[in-house]
Amino acid sequence: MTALATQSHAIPHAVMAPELAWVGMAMLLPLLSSVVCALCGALRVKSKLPAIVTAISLASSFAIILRAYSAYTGPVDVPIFEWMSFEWGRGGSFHSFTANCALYIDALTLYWMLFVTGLGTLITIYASEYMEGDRGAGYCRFFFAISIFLFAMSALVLGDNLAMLYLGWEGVGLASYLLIGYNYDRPSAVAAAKKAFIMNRIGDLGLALGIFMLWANYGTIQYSELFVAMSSGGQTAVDWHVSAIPFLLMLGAFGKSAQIPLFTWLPDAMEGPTPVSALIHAATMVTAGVYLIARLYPFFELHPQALATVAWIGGGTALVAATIGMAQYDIKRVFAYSTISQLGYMFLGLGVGTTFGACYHTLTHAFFKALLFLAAGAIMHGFAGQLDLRKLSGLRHIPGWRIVSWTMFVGCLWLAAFPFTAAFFSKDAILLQALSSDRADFRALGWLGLLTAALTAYYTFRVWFRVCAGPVHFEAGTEAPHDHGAHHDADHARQKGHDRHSAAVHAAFHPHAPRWAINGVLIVLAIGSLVVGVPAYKAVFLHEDNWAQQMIAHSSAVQGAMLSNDHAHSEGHAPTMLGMDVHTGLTVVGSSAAIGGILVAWFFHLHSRRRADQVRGELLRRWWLGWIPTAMEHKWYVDEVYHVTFRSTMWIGAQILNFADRHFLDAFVVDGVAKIPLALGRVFRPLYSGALQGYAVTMAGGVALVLAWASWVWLRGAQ
Amino acid sequence: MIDSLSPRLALLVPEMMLLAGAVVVALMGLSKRRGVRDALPFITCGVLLLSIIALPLTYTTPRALDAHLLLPLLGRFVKPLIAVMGVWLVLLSVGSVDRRLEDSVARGRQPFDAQRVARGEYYAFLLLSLMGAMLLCNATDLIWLFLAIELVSLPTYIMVAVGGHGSRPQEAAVKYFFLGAMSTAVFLYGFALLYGSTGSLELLAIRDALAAQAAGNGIDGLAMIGIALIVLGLCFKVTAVPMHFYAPDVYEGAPTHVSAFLSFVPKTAGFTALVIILTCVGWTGHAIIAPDGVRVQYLGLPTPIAAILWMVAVLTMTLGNIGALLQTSVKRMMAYSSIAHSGYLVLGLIAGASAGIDAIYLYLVAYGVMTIATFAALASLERRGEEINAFSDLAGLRVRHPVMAWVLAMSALSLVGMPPFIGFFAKISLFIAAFEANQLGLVIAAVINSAISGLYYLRLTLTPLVAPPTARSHEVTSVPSRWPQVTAVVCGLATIVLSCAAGALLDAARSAGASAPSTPSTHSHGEHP
Amino acid sequence: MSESLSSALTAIAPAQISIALAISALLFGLGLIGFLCRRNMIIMFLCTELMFQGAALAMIAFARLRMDVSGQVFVIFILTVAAAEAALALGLVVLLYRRKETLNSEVWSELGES
Amino acid sequence: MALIWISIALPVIAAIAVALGPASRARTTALIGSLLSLAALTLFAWEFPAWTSGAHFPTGEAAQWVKGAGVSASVGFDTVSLLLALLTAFLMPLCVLGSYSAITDRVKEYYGWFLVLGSSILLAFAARDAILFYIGYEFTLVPMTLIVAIYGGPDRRVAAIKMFLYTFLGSMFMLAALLYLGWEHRIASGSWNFDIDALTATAVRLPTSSQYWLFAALMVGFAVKVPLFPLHTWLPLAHDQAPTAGSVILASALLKLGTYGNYRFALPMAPAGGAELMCVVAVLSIIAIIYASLICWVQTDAKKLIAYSSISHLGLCMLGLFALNPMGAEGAVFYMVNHGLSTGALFLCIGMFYERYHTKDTDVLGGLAKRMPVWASFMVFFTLASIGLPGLNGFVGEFLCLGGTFMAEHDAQTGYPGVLGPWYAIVAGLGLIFAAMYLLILLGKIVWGPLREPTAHATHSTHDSSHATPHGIQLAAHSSHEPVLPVDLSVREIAVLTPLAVACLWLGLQPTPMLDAISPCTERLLVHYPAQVERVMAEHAASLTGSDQSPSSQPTSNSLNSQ
Repeated sequence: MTALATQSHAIPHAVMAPELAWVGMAMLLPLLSSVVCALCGALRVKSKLPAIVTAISLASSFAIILRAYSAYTGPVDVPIFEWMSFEWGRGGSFHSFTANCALYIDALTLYWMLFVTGLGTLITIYASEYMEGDRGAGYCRFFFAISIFLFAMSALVLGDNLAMLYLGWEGVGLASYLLIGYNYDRPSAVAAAKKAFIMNRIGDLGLALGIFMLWANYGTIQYSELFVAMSSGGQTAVDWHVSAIPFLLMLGAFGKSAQIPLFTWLPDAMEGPTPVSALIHAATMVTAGVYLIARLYPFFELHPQALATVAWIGGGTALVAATIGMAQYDIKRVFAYSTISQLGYMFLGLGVGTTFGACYHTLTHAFFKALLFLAAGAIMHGFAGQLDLRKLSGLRHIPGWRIVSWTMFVGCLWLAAFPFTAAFFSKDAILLQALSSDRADFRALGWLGLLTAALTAYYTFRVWFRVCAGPVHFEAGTEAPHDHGAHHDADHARQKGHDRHSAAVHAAFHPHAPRWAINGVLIVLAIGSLVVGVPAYKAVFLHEDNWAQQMIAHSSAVQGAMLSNDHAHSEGHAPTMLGMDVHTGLTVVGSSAAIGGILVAWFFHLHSRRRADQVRGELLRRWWLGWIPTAMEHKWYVDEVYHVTFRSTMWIGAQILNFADRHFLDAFVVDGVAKIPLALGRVFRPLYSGALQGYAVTMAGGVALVLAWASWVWLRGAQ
Repeated sequence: MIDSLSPRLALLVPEMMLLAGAVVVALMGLSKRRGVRDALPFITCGVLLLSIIALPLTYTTPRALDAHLLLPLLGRFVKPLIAVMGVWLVLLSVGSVDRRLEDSVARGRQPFDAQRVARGEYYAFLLLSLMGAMLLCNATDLIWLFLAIELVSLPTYIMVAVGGHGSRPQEAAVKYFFLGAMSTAVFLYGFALLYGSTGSLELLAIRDALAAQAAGNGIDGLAMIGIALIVLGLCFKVTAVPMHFYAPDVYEGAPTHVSAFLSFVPKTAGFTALVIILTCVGWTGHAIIAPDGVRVQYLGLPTPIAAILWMVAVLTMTLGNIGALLQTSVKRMMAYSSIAHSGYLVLGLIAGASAGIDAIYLYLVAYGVMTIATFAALASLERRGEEINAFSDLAGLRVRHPVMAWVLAMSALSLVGMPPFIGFFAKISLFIAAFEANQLGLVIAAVINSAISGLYYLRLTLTPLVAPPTARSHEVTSVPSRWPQVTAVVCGLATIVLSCAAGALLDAARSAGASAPSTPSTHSHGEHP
Repeated sequence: MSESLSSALTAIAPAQISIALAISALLFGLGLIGFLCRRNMIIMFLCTELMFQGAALAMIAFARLRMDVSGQVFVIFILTVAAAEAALALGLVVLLYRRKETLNSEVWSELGES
Repeated sequence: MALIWISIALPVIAAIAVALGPASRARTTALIGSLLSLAALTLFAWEFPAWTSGAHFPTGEAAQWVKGAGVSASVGFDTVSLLLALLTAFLMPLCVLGSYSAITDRVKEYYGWFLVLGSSILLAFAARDAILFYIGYEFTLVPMTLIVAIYGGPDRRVAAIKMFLYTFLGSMFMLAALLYLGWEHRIASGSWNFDIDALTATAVRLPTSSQYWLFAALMVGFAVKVPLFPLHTWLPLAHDQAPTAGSVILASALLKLGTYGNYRFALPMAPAGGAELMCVVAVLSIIAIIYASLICWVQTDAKKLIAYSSISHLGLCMLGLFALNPMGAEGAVFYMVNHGLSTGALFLCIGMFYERYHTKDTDVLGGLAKRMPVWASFMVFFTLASIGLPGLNGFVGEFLCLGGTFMAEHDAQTGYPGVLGPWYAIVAGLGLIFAAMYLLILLGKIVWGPLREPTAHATHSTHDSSHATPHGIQLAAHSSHEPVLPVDLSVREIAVLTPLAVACLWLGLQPTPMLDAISPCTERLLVHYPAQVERVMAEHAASLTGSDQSPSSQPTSNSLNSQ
């Protein structure tokens, strides 16, 4: 690995390198595999071929990225083919709009692609066994959507212009729509898929407008040219047009990464099969927002308040999601809220200025959150769709489930940011930056982050102690023995041989322990979470530069690369925290928060579960406290608020418009105009009554009238 | 032998042929043998075809020019038009004149009684009326004009009364006759006043006198009132407001083949008469001494006459279209449509001079073809021996009479002015003429009116093609004789085929419209630039 | 001789002409009013004849004014046409009478819109 | 030139052949006729010299039809009209093929009128003479009305009559405007000539007031056809009642006549009037986008929903056209072609399930993915194309239209000052969100979700969990000799949809060749607008500041038509 010379703050200029076109294969391979899967679907292939094809294509694209990483010297711009580009000129001035299919490879891209394709491969292997109950049409459709997702994600990350980013952005939205709605015979899944796509679409509008704003001000949407224009202070007028750019891009990021205004779709996205939740709604897709802000970081400094807003929304989402996560009973819902909360941390990191912290936390989070989801998936797979933590207990004692329990334990430790785990260091980096900033609100956010860390530790281990520890007790879920496939195969039911109806029959049901594919992937992910911590360990113990820090520093996501960094760390007064130096203070408070959370969870959810119910009962009895638990269980009624404010008002508006269009505009106005000649006709009808004399009189009258009019005109003319 | 006749008589050879034909047909109508009586319409057609052939031979340009006519070449376009349409009108009526009588005689229930047979007279009067219309083009003085107009309308009164059976034709005849007589008196009085003011009956002399008056201090009051009365009198012939009230009753009462005749021949004759009279007045306009003493030459008719025609045009279009919307009877609706089309034609009159007259005659060609096609389709159908009258009879005609349904649809679309049909080209040539006379307001009125006409013509299109057949429409059968169907098909196809020849027709009309060079004292408006 | 006759005649023309015109207009008006008011068909026809005569009188007056004989020729033609119409009118009236046994014109009003 | 006339005449000849030939061979003759016409047009397009020059081909004098009135039968294409003609010719055979099983009685008339409709649309696109355009434009009404009135749904005659009269009144205004323009040309050059280039040359030199009224009249005529907001009420009724192929041609070719009319007549001929009325039209199209999207949301009838969605989409297309910069105009023209493809395909899909279930009501029907997976995949593909998913054709048009509207204020970037601005784009963007919403709701109801079949068919599906019964669904409900359709798409139906899918994908991934072809035309279209927009803005600014020294008389006006 060539030594990454620490570059100066300015963003390195991209070099045109058409010979690196083979890196484009990393993007096109998933597309090929999606075509193959579609063909398998059309030809009704029953074998596991689609899974194999997808896994191979992802593994090879991972290899390509690794090779590109090894051969990486500096940012490179690789054109592939012309997509949307045309020019026009009026009176000498020459204008153009180019959006070609080309790649922009710099450290940030490689950093992202590594874990996207890596996790993609692992999760595809996991899914090959997880979905095998669904072989045939469902299987092909599943892997078709997975390959489309990975093509879109790589297009998003690798693309060299914002239009490619937008293509990837909506592509991943489509893939998540197809995958959430995989069990399309469940209305809740279909509704969740629609909700996800529409919420993403609202974010995409913000992104689109941001792209137009960028093009309006800089005349180009290609990163290399944008950074050049930015660094040479190229923007034309610093008015609301320019400063609106960060806020619009932010809206896009929050839509995709499920932050405060647009986060309600992620928990519902858990309707999809678990590998989907792991890959898309935990590890890769939701990080697209972080990538966007990291990629266009210099533009977020155009407006002083932009980064502060990101920080505040990140911190706020973290806290809110943590509070909701505490009160959920469905394991996947808890992990979903924890994802939102961890994403909140990443945005907090971006907001306060440490792109390294945010990106490193993304990496660590991707691994351990995928691990947790896959573990939950294994449980769900085994216990016929049972995910309620009140109905599962003591899993680690059940034979065949030890690997799942202990790998889940590793995941929970990482999620709770137990001291000296990889997540601890990444979260520490974020909170360090927050607490050591000279802005009071950032420091407040830092403390808020610490509180959320405690809550996170609590609800993580609440799940673990409930499910894996304690006496062995479980009830089968209502799903068919496996939670996928709308119409399960007749042969599968016979093979299981048990009666799928009576959930309450305890003795007859014994869990279906996961086989090598699932266990293997879980172990690899656990090891991965460990490995991902190595750069942090080297930084702390060997005082080398953290690998992730080098990668991010080398890319465009560098703090203050453009503007003069006004709030550079004035080394003069070392920021202190609780009297101690920030570093030591943070490690002490952080670890105590984590351990405290775990102990509280241990006490309530393992030691004496009855106490937990008693406390809840007392809270409910006190009216002024009673609303808290219910509100938390109902996700602070955010969904209902959205429903009332937006959906129902628009629904009523639409009904009124529909009624108005059909009855007022169509029936009254249009038919009314058509009736005017008919009405006139009825006015003149009596003139034709049939009497001879009547006609004669009217004719004579008519002649007299016309003569009078003619003479009046004549006299008037003659004067 | 022909060139030995004086040029003016030589021009009248076609009319003489028609006269002779009329006499022969009248006499043959009395023959006992059924074959002869049945052959009458074909003899009439033969006579008409003869006149068409004779026309180009006799109506040569040099002879026309030195015949001192007001519009020398008009006859060369109008006469063949009238003769051709006359042929179709005759074929339309084959088999329906005296049908009841002929059937009862054939079945022996009644002895043949020469007194009661009317077929011979019908075709004789038809020929006479056509002759009148042809004579009109050669008018050189007011007497000739008055006689020609009377010769057109008198036979039609009888045709209406004689053509059919039952009380309805007679009621139509009485209304038509009395109101016709009244309108004749009106325009006769107009002639008198015009004669009084200009002092001569010769059309050329009148034109020069009026031009002299215009050059002086404007046309004097007497002439103005006279012309106004003539125009209003002639409005009866062309069913224009205010003299249009007879049309609905007469068209509905008269038998279909007579209504077809009424809707075309008097209208053509009426507009030719109006063109002749207004040519005397001249579209060169009149000079108004502007306040600063400068003589400003304004194109168009003198303001009062232009005002009359403007009012007549707008009212006719609107009342015609509006009246047609409510009708349940097809023939009555065709009456209102004829009123509406007269309204559009008056637009051409206002435009006048070169563009207006050509547009009028192109429109008359198109109008003739369209209405004859519609009436022929109606005449070729009957319900229990009675004529087709109500729309409900036509519902679902496509099922049993597909060809007639398509002819009705095509002619209705052409009447509304739908593009590929001749009606559209006629209408835009009229609008172009109106633009030439700076009549933007009238064009907008005409545009809105043709949009309104879309309502009832669409009903005439969709009822036969699309509407489900009703109990009444099942009883609709075709008339024994095939000729009305032949007419309908030929005229229906003509509405499309003619549109390809629209250009040629317009040019022919243009050459016909040029008026005679006036005496050098007043400048005659130049040829079309 | 003829010049003196014509010159003599012209001297008196303008004064008398307006009287003749007034009478012709009166005749025309009476005919019109008679046509509109009277119900009997024969009387109605007579009224149209009256209107014709009004026009003829006007024609003669103008011929006299202009000392131009063509006006009077026109009158002769008017009379012939009026005669033709008379024949036609009476034939029609007889036909109608045979149908409806009455000469009242209001009987004939079934056609027309209710 | 001959090739153009051949491609226009071929469908008419085929129609006559269909009318004369036996009913059984009607379908095949119609298909052959339309394919030949497509072949002739593609042959012409192949060696079309003016792909990048934006000029008209073939130019030059043409046969005079009505010499007196200056109407000449001159025919010629520029790239935009050629593309739209190709779209129509491309869709004709597909529609004929698509309506094999739909039309069972009065077959000969159906295919006859359908071919006549196709040739009349081609004539309208090919016309270089204003009256010839009017003839083609107006005559499309007759076959369309007959097709809807004879082969349509329950109350088809009301819908057909309303469509005919509404569009007829609209086109009357347009005719009056064209004739007035011909008259102005007559005054200017002494003779009547309706050649479009000649008329444009005269129209541009008219004083601003007459250009204002000219633009207004043309706009009313074309707004009825495009269905812009207040004049759109006839479209949902017509679509609801039209047979499948009828509503495909109505949506993809007839509506394009309206937008093409704007492109050819309203915009180039009245720049001064256009610049002033631009705000009004832009606001109307924005209302159309939001209004129609909201109504789509509550529609229960699938076809009406797609009808309202095409009103909304064409509203965006018009917005792009009136952004008055090359980006917007190109996006609008590109959008015209795409809308034809994707909405046409959607109507075909809906027709296919209508033929099987005889109901379009989305409450009664649902979850067809299980019963008809191939149809479901096509339906999802085309819905995503019309939502504007990147990579498919809808996106490029949408993106450029929105971009053009957004850029209208930043004339630094586009070099063309515009009247619209970011706020227009933001509101239009909301419309796009609604587009995603209502189309996905439609998908959610029809394609996804539990299988709900109308009661008539419940009896036939013996056991719902078993795979589709090998034999087709017995359509007892309908007339006896209805052809039995397989449960999922038959080969014929797939053959109809695949070319459309390929076209959508190809245009989505490779729009550049078409964009390059369009750009010279749009530049020629907008050549007068920068000056006019600056004038309007100057006046607007002057009126705001109340200063009255701004010259009221327009620089471009001349005392041309004083007598």
